[in-house]
Order: sequence, then structure tokens, then C-alpha cells
Amino acid sequence: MTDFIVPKLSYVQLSPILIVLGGALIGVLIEAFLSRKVRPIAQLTITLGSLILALIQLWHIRHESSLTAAMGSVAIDGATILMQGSILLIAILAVALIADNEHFTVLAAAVPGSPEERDSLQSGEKLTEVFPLTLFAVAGMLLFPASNDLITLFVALEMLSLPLYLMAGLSRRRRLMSQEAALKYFLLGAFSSAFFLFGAAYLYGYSGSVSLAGIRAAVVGGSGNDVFLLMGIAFLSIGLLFKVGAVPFHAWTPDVYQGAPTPITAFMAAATKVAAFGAMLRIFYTSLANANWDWRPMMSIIAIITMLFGSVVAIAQRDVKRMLAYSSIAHAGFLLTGVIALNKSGLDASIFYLFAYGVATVGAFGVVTLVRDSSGEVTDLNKWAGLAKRSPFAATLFAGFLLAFAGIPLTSGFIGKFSIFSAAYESGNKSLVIVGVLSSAIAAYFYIRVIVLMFFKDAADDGTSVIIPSILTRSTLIITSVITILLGVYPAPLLNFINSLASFVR
Amino acid sequence: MNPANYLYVSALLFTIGAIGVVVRRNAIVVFMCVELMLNACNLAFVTFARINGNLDGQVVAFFTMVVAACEVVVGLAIIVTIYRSRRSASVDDASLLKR
Amino acid sequence: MNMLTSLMLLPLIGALLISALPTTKSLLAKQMTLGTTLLVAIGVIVMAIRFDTSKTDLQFVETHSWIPTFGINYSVGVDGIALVLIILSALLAPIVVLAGWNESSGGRWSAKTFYILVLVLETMIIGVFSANDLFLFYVFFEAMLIPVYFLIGGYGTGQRNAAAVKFLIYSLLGGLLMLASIIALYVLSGEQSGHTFNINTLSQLQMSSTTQNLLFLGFFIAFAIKAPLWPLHTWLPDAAQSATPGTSVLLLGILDKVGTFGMIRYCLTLFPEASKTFTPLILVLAVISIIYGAFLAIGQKDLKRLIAFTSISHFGFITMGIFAMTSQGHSGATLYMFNHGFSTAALFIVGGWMMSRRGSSKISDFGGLQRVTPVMAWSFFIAGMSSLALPGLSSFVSEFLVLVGTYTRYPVAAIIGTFGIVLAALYILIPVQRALHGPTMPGNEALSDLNLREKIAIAPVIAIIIALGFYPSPLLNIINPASTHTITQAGFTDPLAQIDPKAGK
Amino acid sequence: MTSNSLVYLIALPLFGAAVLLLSGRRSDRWGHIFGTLMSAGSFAVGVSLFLKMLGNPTGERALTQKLFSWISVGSFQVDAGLLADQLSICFVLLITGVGTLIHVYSIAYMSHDLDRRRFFAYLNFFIAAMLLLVLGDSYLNLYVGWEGVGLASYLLIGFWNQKPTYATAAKKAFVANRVGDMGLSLAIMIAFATLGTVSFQGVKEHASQASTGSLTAIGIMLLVAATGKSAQFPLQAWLGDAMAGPTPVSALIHAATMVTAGVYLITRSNFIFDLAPTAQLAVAIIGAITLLFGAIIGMAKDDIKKALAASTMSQIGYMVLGAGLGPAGYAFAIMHLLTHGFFKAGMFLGAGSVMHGMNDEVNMRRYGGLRKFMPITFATFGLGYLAIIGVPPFAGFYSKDKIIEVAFNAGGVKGIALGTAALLGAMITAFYMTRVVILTFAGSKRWDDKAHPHESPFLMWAPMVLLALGSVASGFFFTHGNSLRNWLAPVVEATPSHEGELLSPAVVSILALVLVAIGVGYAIIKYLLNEVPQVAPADVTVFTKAARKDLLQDNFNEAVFMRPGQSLTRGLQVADTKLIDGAVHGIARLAIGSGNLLRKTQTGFVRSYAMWILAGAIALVATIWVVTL
Repeated sequence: MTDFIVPKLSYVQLSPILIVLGGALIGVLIEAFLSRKVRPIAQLTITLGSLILALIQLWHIRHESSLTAAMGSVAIDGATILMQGSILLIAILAVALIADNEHFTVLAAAVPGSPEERDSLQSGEKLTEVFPLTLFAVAGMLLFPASNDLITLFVALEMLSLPLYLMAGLSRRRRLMSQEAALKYFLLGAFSSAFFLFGAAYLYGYSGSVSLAGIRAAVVGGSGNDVFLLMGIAFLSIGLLFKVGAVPFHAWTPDVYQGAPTPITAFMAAATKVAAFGAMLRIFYTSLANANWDWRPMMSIIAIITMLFGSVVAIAQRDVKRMLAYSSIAHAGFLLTGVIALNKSGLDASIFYLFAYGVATVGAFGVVTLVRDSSGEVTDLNKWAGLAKRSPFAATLFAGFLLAFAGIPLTSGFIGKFSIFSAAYESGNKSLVIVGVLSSAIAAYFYIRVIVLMFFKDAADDGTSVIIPSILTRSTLIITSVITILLGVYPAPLLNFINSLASFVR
Repeated sequence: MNPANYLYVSALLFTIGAIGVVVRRNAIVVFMCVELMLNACNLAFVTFARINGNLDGQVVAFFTMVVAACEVVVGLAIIVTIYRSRRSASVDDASLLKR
Repeated sequence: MNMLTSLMLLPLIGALLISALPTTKSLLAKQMTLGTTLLVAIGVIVMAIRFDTSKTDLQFVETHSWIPTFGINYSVGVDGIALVLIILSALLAPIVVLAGWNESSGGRWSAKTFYILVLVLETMIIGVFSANDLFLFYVFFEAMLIPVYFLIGGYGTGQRNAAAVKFLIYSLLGGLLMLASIIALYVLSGEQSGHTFNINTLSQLQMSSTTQNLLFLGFFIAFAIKAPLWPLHTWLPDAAQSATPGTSVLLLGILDKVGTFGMIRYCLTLFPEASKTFTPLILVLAVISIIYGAFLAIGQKDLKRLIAFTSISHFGFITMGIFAMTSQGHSGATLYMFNHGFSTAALFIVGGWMMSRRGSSKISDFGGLQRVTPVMAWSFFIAGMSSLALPGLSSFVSEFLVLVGTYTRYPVAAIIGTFGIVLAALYILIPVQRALHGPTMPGNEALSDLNLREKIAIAPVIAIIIALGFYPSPLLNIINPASTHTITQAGFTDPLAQIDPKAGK
Repeated sequence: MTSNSLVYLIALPLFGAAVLLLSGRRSDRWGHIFGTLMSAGSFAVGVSLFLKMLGNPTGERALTQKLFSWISVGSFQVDAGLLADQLSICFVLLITGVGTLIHVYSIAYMSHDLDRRRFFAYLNFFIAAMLLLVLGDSYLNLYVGWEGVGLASYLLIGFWNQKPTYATAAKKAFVANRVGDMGLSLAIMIAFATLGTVSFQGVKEHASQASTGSLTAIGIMLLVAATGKSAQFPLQAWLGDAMAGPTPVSALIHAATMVTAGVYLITRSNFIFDLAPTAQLAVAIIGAITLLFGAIIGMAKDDIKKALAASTMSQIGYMVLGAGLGPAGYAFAIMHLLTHGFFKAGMFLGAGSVMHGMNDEVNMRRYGGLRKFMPITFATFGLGYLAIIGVPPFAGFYSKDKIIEVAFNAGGVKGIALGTAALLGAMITAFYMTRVVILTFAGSKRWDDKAHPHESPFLMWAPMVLLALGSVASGFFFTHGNSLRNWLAPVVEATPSHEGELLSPAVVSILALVLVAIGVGYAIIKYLLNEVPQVAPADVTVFTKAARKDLLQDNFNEAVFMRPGQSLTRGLQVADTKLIDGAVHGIARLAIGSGNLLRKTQTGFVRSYAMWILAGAIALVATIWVVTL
């Protein structure tokens, strides 16, 4: 019998994840033991506190690089640090939106329209479970791009997904839609997880190892059964592509984005994308890099379809959240070109793009939370007509985020688009660049259409108004817009930072 | 016995599960089909563990079971909530969000 | 600080100051805008005086590292061609402000916003002409669209939303195609000399002719949309019809010159071989533009659309001059850009006054204005004469240089282009006859003639039109070294006369 | 020799125009006098320059002045330079001399017009532009003046543009001129591409080195330019309509000066035409055609000004014919140009005087017997008449007979054809001019009682008298001792020797006089001895009908250029909106349409989403399989 080996864990390197997890657990305890009155403020403090603390801790370990943080299960390297930093920052900004309890039902279990629900609403109580759920999801997201073996990957995937399934169903208004979003998200998410796991099984079968390093070694060696490898790549990709919302695994995106409470949509649209692409980049850049002849053609086709589909269908949308969902699909396509690029500039560009896109997304959904009428948020685009008259502030911010999505110079989106397309071009994928450029033009059309609507159309007198945002929401909006502009005007520091840090430890 | 046969079974189970998800209307059944797929994966893992001669695959299978259990918790919660609101467990009824 | 940077900052500072004003103080906003644009104009004139016409390289150069990761610099500098266009912009800006004093009042938003947009636009215009870094150029090139878009959509008339969107989409499409080419250049530079956007370095890149042709097209289509060349022109009449006259001046007079400027500065410099390959095709398009624009101008019933189509014809001339690859063609084209700026400005400004007084832009609604408002009618007439390139007015010099420069290398194109001058007579004289001559039509009897402000605004335009017709040397001296340099760089020399004029002596 | 005073010739009237235009109504009271003084001042400068030239030896008479470098790009160098040689100075004196007389005339003629000041501004502007045309030292400088006079002509034809037909006439003139201008600019381009220069001096020096083909091309293009400006076939249609302008304008611009610019251009370019015989022949043929064309139209016109305009066209045809006959003819072309300047201007002023007395009636069928009421007008008009039909010793006799003579002696079939045409033209001229005189001044009165014919005031008849003196004496003066020919010799290099004469001068003169007598006699029989109806008879030959309609030139232009042009414009408009913009919108609609279509894939059913995932999975596996195989 072999000796029991004490697992060696590097708590410092894992500290950001652990802090967030700790915060989540404290949050659960708060739910259990604190009175309803103090819960909101306590939860908010704990949530923001642990996120900020994690971010600070992350800054301290930014130059660390090791495979041994958790016995080879977690890779701490520049890429991880950057992804985790992006996720944490986005989470902080999103939590500021989530803090506006107006969006959430008080009693998630209550049947819509039941006396129970009415009572709970009248009691003036607030839903606070969402905070620990958020923290759990964040912890999963932090782990996902850092995962260095298939088990951790799968666990992290579920860890980030399960809380999100629940959070999607917490909306106060339009409960049926919200629940439907949760159901769809859950069923399809579980479905795709199964594909992911099936793929993982085949990769394990191919390489005889669950660690990414082991798979890499097998791919380099080329001794295994290629059928297993190909099956593995295909099925594993499905799980990842589902999470990023690539066509044809995108179908949940518009429905869930629309149905979920807007702050949650903001959070998951931005942060999930970072986490999923982080994991994807790690897998494809390290383990499967040498098999790129096998997966590049398929990924290129998906990227092309995704870019075009997202852009084209977005044109026809009449709901602002759905439009942003399709826009996020198109952006997933753009980001895929960074994965396909498979070079250092592709990695840098993808990280920059994810951060820039995530921040702008939080900002854009943040603006969506402000536009309301008597029945809650107004997401019907027709009712957004003349928004600039109602609130120049909101309209201008939203226009700014849209221009960033469209990739207009002097916004972060342009630098992101430039860097990711140039990385793709550098790797020889010229057709991707052409399609990317064309679909950017199509995409520009619907972004501009919304700007026209807000600025050049007259407002109908339909009770739509723009509320005055709370301090937290306001600061999110201001920070996101400042970052969006700053990264467009002077991106050099961040690009340098990414350039110096971003790499995968192998 | 050829270990490949276990793989065929696993693939068959996975396919049945996947088709079940697509074909069945009841949310619970759909969910069970997903579980079937996960178990197909488990079978594949265990088989591969056997083929490769290490235990990693079996470890994964344990993790999968735990995760699946968690999924059940969350999933049933969601399904029950929606059943209470709609008085129906058919996934086709929940189609407010479209286009 | 470098002059160019200061000149770029000046309007931006003005815009910031104005944005601090309360919305109600629109008069102060106007005065401040006028003051700022005048300051810029003075600065540009000082710069023009300090410009050394004996050098061919860029002057007033300033370079700072901007995004070192991609080798992007903030690098500005002007040669003669760019300087002339900056002069054009700086001179037209205060005139537009003064001429369109009340233009901002009919818009969706306050006058303040209008002038902020105008000033921001001026900064970008100076930037786009002075950029010496391809990336910087692209940033200005695209960012410029946004203020114009809001100027058209927010302050225009009629189908302004559709026109603004059309303008933006067209421009963005072109811009994105150019972006693809820029990315390719960037990657190539990375392979050959280290990532850079410096235009000089980029012009020395080695590439296969297929690559060069494709990249050239990316740039050219963007510029051909901007300039606009047939058949990519349809956004222009719509935009001009919907925009306020002042915006139209900025759009047609200045912004569209970025297209033709880009052809000289980027297409020819970066892709000399491809430029040669595509010259026949481009000349055909240019000639079609000349004739097509003229015919459509003849048929227009709306004054603004008419001016827009005349511009399409004129841009055909400019493009033809550029791709004739002779020093006469090039200098003529550059001078043409300048002169077209002023003659179009005159047409739009005076036309704008006519339209705002009459409350209609339909030519048939006017009639007999020469009796009612002689000064306004005369101003319009002179603007029209300048547009048809009457000798003695500035545009004649440039148009003739373009034609003669084209003839020495591509006689057929020049001959067909020459037909344009007959059509020009028609498209100017028909509206002149309908609007200014004939009996005074009902509705026009009580129109008021130009007031002092308007006279002050139009006088310098007309003065420049006439003065440069007789004495274009100051500008030609600035332009000539640069255009000769461009031609040489692209690997061309002027065709010699059949006989050497000096041999006979 | 350089001279610094050349520029004043142009500057004075230009300054006059600028002052009159810019000062507006403030100068209404003294504007006409100021304008006249500026023109007179220019005339004075011209005379002094002429005297200065006379004082110089023959070879050194040409005066030049370089003002500044106008356009300088690469090898394209054009100076703003002026050249007054023996040819130019003739024109300078004609333009400023006749011009000043017409200014004086206009003071009275336009005294009732509210816009008299503006009229004088235009006249001054015209003088300046016309002087620039004849003084420019390069083709490009000439071009500036060339279009400048076109503009002046446009402004003056449309002086009463509140009348739509007048405005249309102005536009028509400008456009027709522009067609000619296109020829001129092409000629300049070819000249530059061939010879590397566009200055008269440079082209003259290098012309012999150029290929005949290029020179022919230049020559033909210059001819196109001349046909536009000088109302020659086939660009002649505008001249008749141009009579819409005030009569002094018709006298100055559309008779004496501007319309002769084509003859100046051809004569000036003698160094090209002499080396390009084909082009030269084309010039002669165009001249011959036009002289008959104009004369035929002249026979049918009842409008006194239009009859005179047709006559102008015809007479310029003579000049162009002369210029097309090469060195032998240049001097006579110029001579006819100068004498024509006197007598035609005189007659136009006479016509203006008649109109002035007849309530602006222009229809000669409503005149008749006016000689009693307007004796001075009748006398001056009569002298001009004698000059134009070529009765010795009046001016026309000398100049026209010489052209006919040179034409006959051009040699071969060409000589006979051209000479015959010219002779025939002389006969027709005699007929229609006699007709004009008879209808206007002789016979019985045909006007109604509203008209009160009276003699014009002094300011009007004095210029007419002076011009009549010119019509009488100038021919003799120019031919005496071959003075004009010798004077012009350094410019046009006249070589009097031609290979044998077909017809001697005396024979030509006699032939011409006989034909003129026939023409006059027929006119007398037809219009003096027979009753003239007040309304033009309708039952006339097809030929007369066509002549009344300017030999269908407008119909031709309409059918061949205008209508197709309009259809093309409309067609292009449709194409622009439907085809080009339609394609753009089509692409947009395609994007939106496919968006709407693809949107339907989002059914809302979770099972269909799962189906997508499953299908995607199968496709993915298939793709990977295909790629790796």
C-alpha cells in the first residue's frame, strides 16, 4: 500500500478563488442567520468585499506562474490572471447592477400571480439569495479558465452554470418568461454539458490522461487512436461553443438574455463569455494546438456562420435585449477568430477583446435597466424611440456602447476588433478577416438603427421613462463608459500589460 | 470481451439520451434523458480507464455523479417552479420567448 | 507644442468650453465657435506662411508613441497637398459658421450641440489630413463619420434619418474594407520590418501583385465611396438633400476630399503597381462619373440634389487627374479639391439662403430672383460660373490642368471628360435661368436680399474664387513639390511632348 | 519690345465694370458716363500704342508685357502675358473704337431702362474680355478672354431676362459657345501634348517639328472653336436668337467684334493651318457653307435684326473662307472683318434707331417709307448697305471682292467651287440687303397709328454717322498701297505669289457687280414694285418656309441633340434610382429579409434548440471526419 501523500495546495495562488468561495459561503450563512432587514446590506458588503479582495489578491500574484497550485489541476499563469481579473472586474460592475433589487422577485418559489407572491411583494422584503449565487458562479468562472484537467474543467463548468440557471429565473416582472428562460437555459445547458463530458471521455480515452498536459503530450506524440481524438475535440467543443453562444449552439442565447433579469443578463453575457473563452483558449492553445489541422477548418466554418448569423438576425430584432443577444453571438464569432489564430497575438487580442466587450456589455445592459414604464423594464425597441429626448445621458451612453460594439474608432471595440482581426490575418486566416469585416458592416447597420431610433425619432407618449439610477448603477455606467472610451483612445497600458503577462504555462 | 463493445454501448446510450431530449416533451423525461447521457459518459470513462489502465476515468465518474446530483437539485427546482406556474410539465408549453 | 497638434486641440478646447455653457446661451455658443474657427484659420495661415515650399518631405512633423504594442504612433506632418486641404478646411469653417448662423435652430437639439459637433469635426478633419500614421488616419477617417451623422440626422430636413443612415453605412462599409487592407499591411510589415503604421515604411513593403491589387481595392473602394465615384455615389445626393447647407459644405466641400486625398496619399504611395494596374478601370469610372453626374444634375428638380450631382461630376475630374499620373494632373486635382471646396461652398451657402427664404428647395419654386434680390442672385450666379469652371475663376485653372495633364497620357479619357464642360454649362444655366431669370414667380416677391452678415460670409468665398482664378501660384507653389514627389514615388514621369520645346531654340 | 501699358487696355474697362457692378444703385446717375469714359480711355491707350508701333521698324513692332506667372506645373508653364502685334492692334482699335461709339449710342438708347448702369457694366466687361482675347500671348490666355466674351454675351443677350424667351436665348448662346470652347480646350491640350507649350510664340516656333496629323487635329479643334464663337455652320443656331439682347449689343458683340473672334483665332493660328492643309480646307469649306447658309436665311427673315444677324453669319462666312485660303487670304479676311465691323455695326445701330422710333417694332413688314421720318438713319444705313453689297468704292467692295478673287485663285476644283459659292453669296446678299432697305425705308407706310416714327437723338445718330464714314472710306484706306496687308505681313507672312491667276481682279469685280445688280434688281421688282403684305404670306415654297425657320437648324439640333439628351437624362435618372440605388437597397433588403427568415429558426421550443445542437454535433463530427480523411 502506498503512502498517503498530503496534497500540496498553494493557497496564495488559489486565494482569489478561495476568497470568492468563502464570500459565497458567508453569504449562505447570512441567509440563514441574519434578519431580513440587514441581509441586503450585509450581502452586498460581503459580495463586493470578497470580489474586491479577490481582485487585490490577484494583483499581488500577477507574476506567478505554476502548474502546481492544486496538484496540477489548476494552472496559474498570465492568461489565468488576466481572465480572472476581467471576470472579477466585470462581476463587481455587474453586482452593482444586481444590487438594485427592483429587478428580482422576492419569493422565487411563489407562483406568478398568487396571493403568496402579492404578499411577499407588499412586505417590502428583498431577495438576497442572488448574491451568494453570484459569488458561486463567479468562483466557477474563476476556476474555469484556470482548470488544467478535464475533471476541474467539468466541475468548474457546472459550478458556474448551475447558479446562473437559477438566477435566470428570478425576475420580478414577466415571471413566466423568466422561468421559461431558466428552464431552457437549464435543459440546454445540461444537454451541452453531456456533450462536453462525452468529449472529455474520448480525449481521456485517446490520451490516457485527464490532465491537459497529458493530452497535449499524446497529441504531440501522435500515438493514440485518432478517432478518439477527433470525437473528443468535436464533443468537447460543443460544450464550450454552447457556453459562448456560437451558431448552431446559440439558440438559448436570445431567449435567456431576454427572459433573465437584466442585471443577470449583463453578468452572464459578459462574465460567462470571458470564462468560456478563457477555457477554450487554454484547451485549444495548449492541449490541442498540435492538432490544429483537425479542428481549425471546423472552427473556421463555425466562426464564419456565427459572425454572419448573429449580425444578420440581429437586424430583424425588435427587442433590445434580444438584439444585444444576437450581437453577442456575432461577437462570439469574432472572438472565435482569435482562438483560431492560435498565436500569441491571438491570445493577447482575445483577452483584450473579452475585457473590452465584457465591460461594454455590462454598461449596455446597465442602460437597459434604466428604461422603464409602469410594468417594469421596457425592452421593446419601438418604445425606445426618442430616448435621447427623455434622457440624453442614457441615450448617449447607450449609443457609445453600441458604437463600441460596432467597432468605431476611439472606442475599445475598435482596438479589440483590429487586434483580433490582425491576429487572425497573421495566422493566415484571411477569409475569416474578410467575413469578419463584412459582418461588422452588417452589424453596424443594426447598431446604427438603434441610434437612429433613440436620437432621430420622436418619442411616443406611452409612459416610457428613464429612471434616475442609483449610485451603484450610476457608477457602473460611468466606469464602463470611461473604460470603453479610454481603451479606445489610449489602450497602450492595458495592451502592454496583457502582452507582458498573457501566456499559458504548460 | 472486447472493451470496444462497452464504448458502443456507451455511444448507444448517449444517442438514445440525445434523441430522447429532442423527442420527449415532458421536462422530467427530458431531464432524465440528459442524465442518461451523463451516465453514458460515465460508462465511457470507466471503459477508457480500463483500456488505459489507470484510475483517472473512474474518478471522473464519481465526480460526474456528484455533479449530476447537484444538477438534479437545481433542475428539479426549476421544473417544479415552472410546473406550479403553468400547471404543465411540457417543455413545448414554455415558448413565450421566441423569434 | 507642434502647430498641427495645437490646431487640432484648439477646436476641441472650444467644444469643451461650449459644452460647459447652458443650453440657452446659443448666441454665445455661436460667437465662441466663430471665434475658435477664426483662430484656427489664422493659425493655419501662419502655418502656410511658414511652410517651406522648397522641400518635398513632410513638415511640422511630430511623433509620439501611442500604442507601442502595435507599433502605432501619434504622428502628424503635412506635405503641400495636405496643407492645401487643411487651409481649405480652416478657411471654410468660419464661413460656414457665419453663413449658417441660424441653421442650428431647426434641429432636434440645441444650437450648442450643433456647434460642439462642428468643432469636433474640425479637429478630426485637420487630423485626417495631417496623419502620418496609417492607423491614426483610419481612426480619424472613421471617427469623423459620427459628428457628420449627427449633424445630418439631427439638424437636417426631409428624409434626414434615412439619409444619415445611408451615409454612415456606406462609409462604414468602405471603412471596414479599408480596415481589412490595413490589417493586411500591418501583418506584412510585421513580417518584413517589424510592426509599424508609418506610411514611408509601409510604402516599401514587398508584396505579390495579387496581394497588392486586393489591398489596393480595399483602400480604393473606401475612398471611392467617400469621394464619391460612380457607381458608389448614391448616398451623396440623399445626404446633401437632407443636410443643412452648412453641413453640406462641410460634407461635400471638405470631408469628401478625404477620399481623393486618400487616393493620392495612400493608394498611389502604398500600391504604385496596383495603381497602374487599375488605372484604366478607374479612369473609366472617373469619366463615367463626370458625364453621369452632369446628366443627372441637368435632370434634377431639387437644388441641393443638383449641387450634389455636380459634385459627383467634379469628383470624376479630380479622380481622373489623380490617376493620370502626371504632375499637371496631380497638381490640378489637388487644386481642384481646393477650388471645388469653395465653389460648392458658395453654391450651398447662397443656395441655402435662397431655400431658407423661400422655404423650398425645388428649383421651380423660384423665379426672377435677379430682380428681387440682386446681390443674392449675383452671388449664386458667380458660384455657378465657378462650378462650370469659367476661365478667370479658380476652378478653371484646376479643371484645365486636370484635362491637360490627363490628355498627355490618356487622351481618350480627357476628350470624353471635356464633354463635361458643355454639360456643365447646361446644369448651371438651367437652374440659373429657372431661379434667377424670368418673371418673378409668386411667392418670391417679398424675399429679402442678403444682410450684412451674409455679405461678410460670402464675400471672402467669392474673393478667393476670383483671386485664385487669376493668381493660383501661391497654392500651386505649395502643391507642386508634393505632387511631383508623389508621381516620382509611384514611378512615373511626365510624358514628354512629341517634340522637345527646348530643342528648337 | 515690352510695354508696360498694355495691361491698361484691359484694366480700364475691367475696372469700370467692377465699379459699376459693386457700387450698385449708388452709381445709377453717373454709371453710363463712367463706363463710356473707361471705354474711351482704353481706346486712347490703344491709339497711343498704335502710334508707338507705327514709330517702330517693321520687325520690332510687336509689344509684349509679362504680368506674372499664371499657371506653372511641371512643363506646363503659362504666363499671364499680353501681346500686341500688328494683328492684335487692329482688333484693339476696332473693339475700343466701335465699342466706345456704341457706349455713346447706348447712353441715349438705354436712357429709359432702369438698369442702364448694369448694361454699361456688362459692356465694359465685354470690352475687357474681348481685349484679353486678342491680347493674350498664349492660347490659354486667349481662352480666358474667349469665355469671358461668351459670358458677357450671355449676360447681354439675357439683359432683359425677365422674358423667358430672352433668358433661353442667352442660355442657348452660352451652350453653343461652350461646344466651341470644348474644341478650343482640346486644341490647347493637343498643342501642349504635341509641342510642350501653348504660347503663340512657342507653338509658332515648333509647329514645323510636329506631325501633320497632330497639327490637323489642332486645326480642326480650333475650327470647332471658331464655329461656336463665330456662329459658323454647324454651331450657328444661337446667333439669330441672340438678337434678344438690346440692339447696341447686337451691333457691338454680335456683329462687329465678338463673333469675329473665330476669324481672329484662325488667322492667329496661321502657323498651324499653313502646315495642316486638310484643316485649312475644312476652314474654307465651312466658311463657304456658312456664307450661303446665312445669306439664304437672310432672304426670308422679316425681323430686321434677325435679317441682319443672318447677314452677319454670312459675312463672317466670307471672313472664314478668306482665312481658310491661307496666306493669300488672311489679310483680306481681316480687312473684311474690319470693314464689316464698321458697316454692320452702323446698320445695327440704324436698326436700333428705327426700333427706337417705332416702339421697338422689329417686323419689317410693319415698316415702310421711313426715310422721310428718319433721314439720318436712312442715310447712314444706306451707306452701310452700299458697303455690304460691295458697290465701289465703298468698303465692302474692296474686302469682299478680294476674298472672292482669292477663292477663285485657290486653284483647281476647290478654287472654282469656293469662288462660285462666294459669288453666289454676293448676289444673294445684294438681294436680301436691298429687301431690308426697301421694306424699311422705301415704299408705303405699313405701320399703324400707334407708332410715331421720329429721328433719334444726337447721341444716337452721331455714332451712326461716324460708323457710316468708316463704311465709306475704310476699304479704300486699307487697300491703298496694300497698307493693311503690309502691316499684317509680319504676323501672317503673306505671300502674294500664287501659281497663276484663274480670274483677274477686274473680271471678278465685273462678275460680282453684275450678280449684285441682278440681286438688287430682283429685290426691287419683288418688294418695291409689288405690294408688300403686312403679314408674311403663308403660301410660299418649302424652301422659303425652311429659310424662315433658319433652314431647320433648330429642328435638327432638337431632334439630334436635345431630345436624345433629355431622354438620356431621364433614363439615367431612372437608372440611378432604380438600378444603382435599387441595388444598394436590394442588398439592404436582402440582409433584412434573411434576418427575418433566419429569425424564424428561433421557434421558442426548447426541443428544437436541442435539435440544433444535435444537428450541429453531427455536422461537426462529419466535418472533422471529412477534413481528416
